[in-house]
Formats: sequence, structure tokens, C-alpha cells
Amino acid sequence: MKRDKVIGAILLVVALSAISGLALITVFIFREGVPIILRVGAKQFFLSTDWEPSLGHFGILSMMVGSLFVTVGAAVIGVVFSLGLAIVLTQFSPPWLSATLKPVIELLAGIPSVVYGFVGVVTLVPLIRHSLGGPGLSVLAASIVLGVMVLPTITSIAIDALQAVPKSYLEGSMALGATRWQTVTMVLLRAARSGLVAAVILGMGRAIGETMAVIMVAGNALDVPHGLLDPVRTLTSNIALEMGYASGDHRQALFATGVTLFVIITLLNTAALAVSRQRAGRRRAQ
Amino acid sequence: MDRRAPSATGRDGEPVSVAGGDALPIMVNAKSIFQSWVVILGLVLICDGCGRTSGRSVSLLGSTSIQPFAEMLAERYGKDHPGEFVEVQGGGSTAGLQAAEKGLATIGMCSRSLTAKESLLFTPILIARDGLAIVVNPKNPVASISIEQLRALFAGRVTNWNEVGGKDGPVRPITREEGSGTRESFVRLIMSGERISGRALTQESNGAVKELVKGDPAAIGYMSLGLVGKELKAVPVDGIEPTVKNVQAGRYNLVRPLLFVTKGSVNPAAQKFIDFVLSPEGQRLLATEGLVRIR
Amino acid sequence: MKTSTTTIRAQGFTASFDGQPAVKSLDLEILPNERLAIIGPARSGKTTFLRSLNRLNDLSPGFAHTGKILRDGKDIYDADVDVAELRRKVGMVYATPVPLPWSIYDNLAYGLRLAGIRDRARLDERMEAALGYAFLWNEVKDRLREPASILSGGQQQRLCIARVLMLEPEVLILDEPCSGLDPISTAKIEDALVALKEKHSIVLVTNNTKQAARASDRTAFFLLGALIEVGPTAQVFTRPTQKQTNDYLMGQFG
Amino acid sequence: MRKLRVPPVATQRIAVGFMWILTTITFAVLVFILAFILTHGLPHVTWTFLTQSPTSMGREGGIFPIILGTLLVAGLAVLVAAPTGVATAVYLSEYTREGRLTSVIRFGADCLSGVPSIIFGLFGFVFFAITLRMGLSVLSGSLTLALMVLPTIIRTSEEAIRAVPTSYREVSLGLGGTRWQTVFYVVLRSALPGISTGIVLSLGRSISETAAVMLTAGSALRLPHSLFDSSRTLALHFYLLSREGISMPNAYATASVLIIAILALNVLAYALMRRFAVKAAR
Repeated sequence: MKRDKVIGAILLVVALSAISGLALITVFIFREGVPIILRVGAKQFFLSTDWEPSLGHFGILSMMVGSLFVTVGAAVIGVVFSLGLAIVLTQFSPPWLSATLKPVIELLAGIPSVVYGFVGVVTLVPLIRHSLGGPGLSVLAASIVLGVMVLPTITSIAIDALQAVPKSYLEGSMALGATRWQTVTMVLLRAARSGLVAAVILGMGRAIGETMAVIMVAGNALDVPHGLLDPVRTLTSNIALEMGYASGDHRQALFATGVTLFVIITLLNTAALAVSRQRAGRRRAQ
Repeated sequence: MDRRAPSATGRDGEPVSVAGGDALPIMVNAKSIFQSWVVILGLVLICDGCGRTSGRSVSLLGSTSIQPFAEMLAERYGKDHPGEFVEVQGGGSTAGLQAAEKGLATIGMCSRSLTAKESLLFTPILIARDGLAIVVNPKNPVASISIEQLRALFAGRVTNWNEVGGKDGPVRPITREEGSGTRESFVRLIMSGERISGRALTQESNGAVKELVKGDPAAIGYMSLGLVGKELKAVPVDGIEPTVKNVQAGRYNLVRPLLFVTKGSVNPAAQKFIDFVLSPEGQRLLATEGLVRIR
Repeated sequence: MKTSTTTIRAQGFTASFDGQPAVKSLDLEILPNERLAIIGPARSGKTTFLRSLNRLNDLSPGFAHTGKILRDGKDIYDADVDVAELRRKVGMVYATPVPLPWSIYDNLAYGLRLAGIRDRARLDERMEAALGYAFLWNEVKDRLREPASILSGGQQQRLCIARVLMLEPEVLILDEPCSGLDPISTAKIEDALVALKEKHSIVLVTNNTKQAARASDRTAFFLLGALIEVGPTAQVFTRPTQKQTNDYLMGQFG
Repeated sequence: MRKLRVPPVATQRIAVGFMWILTTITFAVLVFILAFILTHGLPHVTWTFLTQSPTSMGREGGIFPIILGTLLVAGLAVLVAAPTGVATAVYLSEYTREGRLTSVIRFGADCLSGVPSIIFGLFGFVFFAITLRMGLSVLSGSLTLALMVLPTIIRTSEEAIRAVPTSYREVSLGLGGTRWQTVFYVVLRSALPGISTGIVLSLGRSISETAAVMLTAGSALRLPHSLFDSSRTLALHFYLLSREGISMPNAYATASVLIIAILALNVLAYALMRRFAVKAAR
């Protein structure tokens, strides 16, 4: 019995060290980031587009707008294609095909983001530059690259959401003479709505967190982009570009950008959790 | 249905030898996973110990303008002095100063002159001079650009190539991140007080600027003269060709110092490498690569 | 298997979950080699009492108890009691069979391996005896390597019984072992219980009066956490002394 | 004018047709990306490329020190994070009662597993590299990555452990098993597929990481001789080669090696999941 107690104690120590390690990060980021926001003033920090660290101007509005544009763009592309994919794989494709395609999707979620970024730079950017004009490095390029990147994540969660809908719902609707497509639109999508919304939110969470691929294809210009073809700098790429040489207030401003991202993503996760729990309460209670 | 409880002794048929695996197959390899984990961790830590003793390595970090040249020197130095290792990493000039200050690197590489505050903290060692080339896509017909035109282009006041002798079309200025020494020199030598346009595309290294200008006919950027190579067109400024000869002769005045920067006392291994860089052979190597030697 | 000599006596034993009493001041004795059946409606505290005998209730949060359960005169809830040893000597079989997701052999050997016995010969010999008593030996003797999941419901329950018998417990407690089984499997388990009488005391929770009559010497009637009546099985089923027992049994037959 | 009503069967055909177009486009794009890299890269992935050291910033020579660096950084990270994560998951699900504390920890782990890697990179750079004076080194890089994958390992392990039916634990305890014997022989054994898949996927994520290692493990091209030497990982090497146009063939080749490693890991995770699941269910 004594050995049992000892092992229990060891597990406690390891658990505490892990949890304190994770708490350390959160505390460290907030301790480094929040004071500068207060010093500069939240209104100045969040609502000014003047980012000039050498002169002490720390306004991240243009980068927040940049992140927003790119994330929404990626979500639009991600949703359209992954919803189509999820519906086809769960409803309209022969079982052997969906059985082989599903693991392929999971594999593609593992591909490093720099690969997506590189292919974007080499193929997509020149294409946009020639056909649509502008520098090619743009919100559009970043949205497409991120859209493709988060697509596997959204698709696999969407497939789970669609498969969670009880088969009896679908059979009931078909028994009333509805075509499979009508069943999908009127029954399936409505029943799995919360799971799908959660999938999109989590997809956006991953898109807003991407850094290197965005640096490669977005152009990293400081001004707020006025159109799809304008270059853009997101919150994450700003941190990556400047953290090597930032010091003092400038480094704290980068941590403040990190705090902003941390809060945004926590809100996204909580929203996704709330949405999926709200409708799925019944499913999980089985 | 067998209702007879078999007596403990009697056994029908041959003795049943139950060939069973070891006690708890899965549990055994779970234990072995744990043991192998401990062994690997031990090995890694041991090799850490032995690594540290074999020859202190010299690490350089900083300006992406100096990095390729420093890498070339490091490789030559490594051949001539086996056992002495010199590592070179990029990140930009101010990152180099940061690294030297915080002990992340033995020598910081900086491609701009130090500010007053910085020169109190660091001891700069001039290893060469480098021209600041204005580069455009080879297809761009522009013959020469004046300093004022350059300032207007990069400040965003002039946005069409036909105003500076190029084909009609939008101008796309490309700049470096703020920590770059090349940018700092560009701002000091060209912009004189005016801010670079917020629409300028920002790249974080000379190589990235080069790749972008190579791909975009409408682009104009600035980079280390020594790294221009044949794929880009270096534009004469005020009619003066950006060549090493013109820089040496002082005709092409967009020039900046390339510095090694150290903080406090320099360890002997680093000093040996610095001496090599400043030696005639080191200077000859830098000159052949397109830099302006200082000795 | 040696004969059982253990007596278990509940003295003023009260058990509650988060303050809700499930069993109220029980005084009940289980004699060596005795077969005690416990009958009563749902939520009458039968299972709670059973799970207190081998302290499995310790697992449920909010469990609290007063009074004692004496095993050969020593309260099993004393601080110095070796709970593992207690659970080996008071083996429990659940209502639904729970074979572990391993082979039949690993399921049976698990109890002894936990106790540190790894010598294969002893395991095999003990296994043959246990399977014999559970009337399962002939059906599985040459499939011991296969996963337990391939067995039928009845076979799995007998495997669970054999798994407990491997530890040669002194008391065997069964919580409605045949509730989910077909008549043939139920008959086999009842046969096993009859055969096990000489070696163990048996506490059998059941609502099948025929099973109680056939497989028990005494019967206790629980109602709302209280022991209403206990006596020889024949007497309780034909001439119950308490009105509630009679009502329950009439309800049963009515 | 009667509203033109398209018969449902027709809408079904159009809609399903459109859906299949989306599907084919998606797979075409994803396959194109892999094919684009592999066709350009694989010819250059030769034995010498895999076993030699790079020269002139990676323009020539091989990527052996970078492969080793990646294995060291990512391997050490998982070597630290996996046991810690699993132990934490075991403690949270087996040794404490469900309460406010455990739900707060679980929520915290969920949030941290969503936090972008650049923030871990910034934290690692300032905390490990500078404050703890570990400098740009394998150690800073692997500790940063360990903290990055730790929340994911804790959550996936806990999900796998909670999926083990409580009746298994009761049976084990009922047979005289101690708490640890029950956890080790029954719970962990049944949860092993889920746990090992989570660990293998975390290794995959660590290997393909760039933002988090850029300024923690650094970007030195030489073979690291100790944990305090800087070392460049495959993904970062690919980023620098391609972004600065140092050498496109080597960039493609490095990317191909990286992709093959990631695919192999994912296939391993998938196989682990199916082999254990099949064994348990059988």
C-alpha cells in the first residue's frame, strides 16, 4: 500500500509542475504585456494605426484589422469548401471513398504551414499579381493560403458534427419522400448547426494564430488594407518580424499584442465550446 | 451441459499446457517504454556534458547583409583551424546588438553606424564597407534615379514609374523591418527625416527583398551591394554606377560600415576569428565577394 | 479450496451518500458456509450493503458510514485494515458481467498477478479449478488465449465468477448475477452457487424468489434501507413474520 | 406569373453536382501542393544530401545537422512533455475528485492548446533564451516546444483515460488491486491508443514548427555538440532557403524530407489507433 501512496505523491508533484509551467506562461505574457497597454492607454493602443516603435508610438489597430480581414477571408473559403466536403463525404460518397478520403484529410492537417506559404508565394502570388494587379502579396493571397490550411481542421470537425446527428432523423425525413439533398438542407444541417458553427470558430482560431505562412504571402505593409489586393500585416507576423530586435517598451508592446491574441483566441474557444455544448447537451447526455 | 464439478485431481485427456505470454504483455512494454525514456534522457544529458568541453564555439548573430560574408569567412576559418567552430545566424543588425548584449551571441553583426547610446555599450570593430544598392527588376528600363526621386518614391509621393523614367505603371516600394541596419542606413542616407510609406512591402532579410524584386517588375527595393548578383538591376543614383570601384573612389556615396560588435571582454577564440577577418587574407576574401576592404 | 470459517456481522451499520441514508442501523450476520439471500424492492439498500462488505463504496464520493461491519470480530473500516486483502477475501460479482478487454487467460490471472503470484503452473492449476466450479471449464479450456469478448452473456458472467474464485475468497457476494441472463445460463449459475456452498459463505441479492429458495439457506428482506425480517428461506417465503414482507411477497405473487 | 419551381430531383442533382465540384477542387489543390513539392524535391533527396553538412548557408551540401537538430529539439520536447502530460492527465482524472479546480485546469489547458506558436516563441525567447541565460539553444527550443504541446497531450490523454469505463476500475479494485495497479494495468492499458496517438501527433506538430523555434533553438547550420548549442530545424531551414532564394532545389528537397516525416508520423498515429482499437475490441 505504501508504494501506492508514493506513486500518488509523485503524480501530484509532476501534475503541479506541469500546471505551474502552463500558468507561468500565462502570467508571464500578461505581466509583460498589460503594463504597456495601461501606460500607452488602451484607446491609443487598440484604436490607433500609428505603429512606430522607434518613436514610441504603439498602435496596433491596422494589424488588428489586418488579422480580422485575413481570418474572415480564410473562414469564408474554409467554410464553403469544408462544408461541401463534409456533406459529400458523409452523405453522397460511397463508403469506401469516404473511408479513404477521411484519413487523407487528417494527414493534410499535419502538413507544416510554411509549405502552404511557400506554394502560395510561388504560384498564387504571381497569379494574383498578373491577373488581378497589385503586388500579389495581399489579403486575398493570405486568405486563400490560410483557407486551404485550416480546411482540413474545419472539415474533420464538421464531419464529426454531421455524423453525430442520429440516423433516425435522416430516415424519418426520407420516409416522407424528401430527396437526400432536401434532407441535408432541412434536417441534417439544422440538427448539426451548432457543431458546424463550432468547427468554423475553431478554424478561425487556427487561422488567426498562423504566422510564417502569412509573412510569406501577405506583404507585411503597415497601412490598413483598403481592398483584397492590398498588402497586410497581421498581429502574429508583426510579433515574428520584430521580436528579434525589440527591447524595452517595444518588446512589451509585442507581448501586449500577444495578450490581445491570447484573449481573442480564448473568446473564440469559449464561444465554440458554448455553441457546441448548447446543442450537443442532449448528445453528450446519452 | 457439464454439471459435474471436476475433481481437483482428475483430468480428462492430456494435461493442458496453457501456453500463455508473459504475465501482462502490454504492461511489460509500457514499463520498457518508461525505462527507455529514462535511458534516452540520461544519454542526452551526458552528451551535453561532453559537448561543452570540446572547444568553445564562437557564435555570430545579426545583420543579414553581413551574414553571407561571415558564413563564407567562418567556413574558410573552420577549414584552416579544425576544432574551432564559428556559427553564423541572421535576424538583423539591432537583433545582433541585442544578442551581443544579452549574451545570445559572442559577436553581433551590424551593418550601420552605432548610435551614441549604443557606442557606449559596445566596442564596434569595422571589418569592411558596403554600398547600399537600389535594385529594380531587370525588365525595368529606368536608367538612373536621383536621391530626391528615391525619397519621393519610398515616401509614397510618386506612385507611377513614368514620373522617373520608367514604363507607365504603379511603383511598389519594398522596405526592411525596422531592426535592419540596411534600412537604418537607407533612412539616414536617403529619407532624411521623411517616413517610409506605410504601403511599402516589408521583408525581413536581403534575400527576401531580392526574391521579391526578382518576381515583381514594378518593385523597387534597397539591399547590400555585395549581394545584388546578376539577377537584379542595380540602378545608378544621380548617374553614378553602384560599383565597388565607385564606392572605393568615393564617387558612389551611399555607403555604410559593416561592424562586428562585442560587449565587454572578448574571449580568445572570438578574438582569433576577428583577427582572421581583419587579416589581409580575410580582407581579400571580402573584397572578392563585392565588399570594400578597409585594410 | 479450504472451507470458509469467516463470520461477518453488521452492527448498527448505517451508510449514506451525501447525507442521504441508504442503509439504516443494520444488524445482520453472515455465518461461515452460509448462503444468505437478500430480497427487496429497488432502492432498498441491498446493493449499498453489499458494496459496504468489500468497501467498494469508498470509491463513491460523499460516502459516509456509522456503526461497524465485523469480519471475524474486527471492523473492516478500521484505519489499519488492508483493503486490498479484504477485497480479495470478500469477492464481488456484479449484475452485468464486466470482462476486462483482454484474453480469458489474462482476465482470470489478473487477480493473482495483482497479488504478486506470477508462477504459470500455479495460475493454470488454480484456473482449471475455478473454471470448473463456475461450470465453464469445458467450454473454454482450449480457447483461453482468445479475448473474453467472444463469450456469450452467461459465459461472461461465469467467467467473472471464476475470476473471483481464483483468489479463493472466503465470502462471495453476488449482486443479482442473473438479472440479464437467459434461463439456461441462469440455471448454470445457480448450479455453480449450489456447488460452491461447501467452500464459501455466499450473499446473493436477487428478486427471483425461486432462485432465492433454491440457492440460499436464509433470506433477509430489506425495505427502504432497513432490515425488516431475516430467517430460514422456507419460513420467510411461506410464513413471513412481518406484514411488509408478506405484502412484498404477495405483491410478488399477486 | 407562376414562380418557376425547380423540381426537387433536379435541385438535388444540381446541388450534389456542385458539392462534388467543391470536393474535387479541394482535393486537387491539396494534392497539387504535395505533388508540387515532392516532384521538385524528391530528385534532390539523395543519400549524400541526407548525410552531409550544408555549406554556404545551405546553397550546397546536405542537411544532416538539421535533421539531427530537428530530432533533438522535437524529440527532447516530446520526451519532456509526454510523461509530464500523461502523469498530469492521470492525476487529474484518477487521483482528484471532479471539482472547480480540475475544470479550471482543463479550461486553461484547452485555451493554451489554441494559443498561437509565435506567442510560445516570444515567451521562450525572452524567458528561456534571455532570462534563464540558456541562449539560442536546443534546450531553449525543446523546452518551448514542450510547453507548447503539453496542454494538447494533457487533454488528449485525459479524453482517452475518461473513455475507459468506470466498471473496469471497480473490477480491478474489487479483485484487490491498489489504485496505482488499477490505473497502470487497466486504465492506461485501455487508454494507450488514444494517449500514444496524441503524443505522436504532438511530435508531428513540434517537427513542423518554425515560429516557436526561430528565436529559441536559433538557426545555426552546424551540428549541435551540446544542449546549449543552437540548431536549425527542418521547417525553419526550408523557410529560410525558400524565402531568401538561397537554393530552391535544396528548399524543395528539405520540404520533401519534412513532408515524408510528417506523413510517416501521421500514418504511425493512425496505425497505432487502429491496431490497439482492433486488439481491444476483438
